[in-house]
Amino acid sequence: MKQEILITTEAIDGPALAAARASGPGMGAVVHFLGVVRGSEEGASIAAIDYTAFVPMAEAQFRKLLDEAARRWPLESVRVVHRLGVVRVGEPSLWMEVVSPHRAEAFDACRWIIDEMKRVVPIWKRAVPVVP
Amino acid sequence: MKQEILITTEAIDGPALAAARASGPGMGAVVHFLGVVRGSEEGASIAAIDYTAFVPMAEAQFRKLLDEAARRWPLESVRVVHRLGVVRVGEPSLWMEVVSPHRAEAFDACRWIIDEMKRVVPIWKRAVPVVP
Amino acid sequence: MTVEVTFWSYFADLAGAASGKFDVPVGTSVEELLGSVYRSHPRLSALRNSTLVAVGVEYQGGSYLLQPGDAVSLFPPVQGG
Amino acid sequence: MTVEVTFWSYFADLAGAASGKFDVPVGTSVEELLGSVYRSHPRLSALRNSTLVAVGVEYQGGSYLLQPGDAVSLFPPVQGG
Repeated sequence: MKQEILITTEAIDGPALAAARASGPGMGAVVHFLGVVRGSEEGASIAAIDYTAFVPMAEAQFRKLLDEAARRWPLESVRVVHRLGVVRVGEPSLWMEVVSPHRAEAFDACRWIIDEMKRVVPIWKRAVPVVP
Repeated sequence: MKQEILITTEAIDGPALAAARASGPGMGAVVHFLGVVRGSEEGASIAAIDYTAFVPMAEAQFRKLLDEAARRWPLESVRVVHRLGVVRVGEPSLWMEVVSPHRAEAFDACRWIIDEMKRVVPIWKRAVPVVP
Repeated sequence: MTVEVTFWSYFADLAGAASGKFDVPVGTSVEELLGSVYRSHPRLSALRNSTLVAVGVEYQGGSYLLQPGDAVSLFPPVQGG
Repeated sequence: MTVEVTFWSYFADLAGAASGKFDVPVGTSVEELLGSVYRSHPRLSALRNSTLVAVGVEYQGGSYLLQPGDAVSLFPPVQGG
């Protein structure tokens, strides 16, 4: 299985990432997930979320998750991009793509990777309040 | 909930469709699904799939599904594009986008709409064999 | 009244036509109409258990009573995606 | 040996530093090291039940025995996505 992991302070350009996908002969289903910063956090309005990470460990933990996903499901490719730094409301903080022969495994693997990421990948957030 | 349904013989350009998404204040999760024509159908190599549809009914049935999805989940927007005519191996025949506040409902709604589509939307396929 | 019945996908091949016209009384049920269709197009009758029926753009069962202007569609299981 | 301990996210605020150095014997367990950390940084000890520990880039439990060169990280529950 092909895998790409990118943890970056650059803005995430989902359409450009999607356009850069290599097509494979066993590809029948592509699932993209985009996590977008919402305008409120625990009921309070926010302007942005500031993400920080222990980057080498975050990369290593993502690699382990993607390796495990490849053992669990017949996947063609998984790509993950997580943004760090200040991500404003409405902008994506996470982009993921899972490619597989059939849709069930693409959906299952994509959800599983996100759920596990939220358990083990050392990335933290801090709400940036709206300045009146 | 915003909804767009397009049944077309034009090629599906997923990145362009994704780039045209309007952003909404309640948007936290975006799920895209792309169904791609695979190189074999029931074990035999194929060159393409030729899709036909009873278009007015297909549109009406898609609308009913999206209305029902909007009742079941708190969705911001759903867009569906299904291609008709000859779709070559490696090209997408279906593109879908579900936008919602949180990821669980986006994944659930996207899978549900695809599953129901395969039950009720009058679109049919015919394999185009590889010409030696 | 005359009811137009459209055959979709390979049902058109089996029927040898994309559609057919059937003269039936107002209030004829879909089930009764199918009887006429199968007499005219016996190759379709073998697939009756997997046949889907729509009137206009909505699915209907055999007990639906046809009215003037109703357009009927017959087709095999759908395969989109 | 000297073990460098890095505090991530708001643990750095609570510790008043991004990292600290601790002198411990070779073979000291993570649990014993945490005892030293909490004596130096008592505000962190209140969060011990939700503290995650890594050695290098892997999670480790309290029974892991530290070796020269090991770098330890302490951090709160992760929140990516």
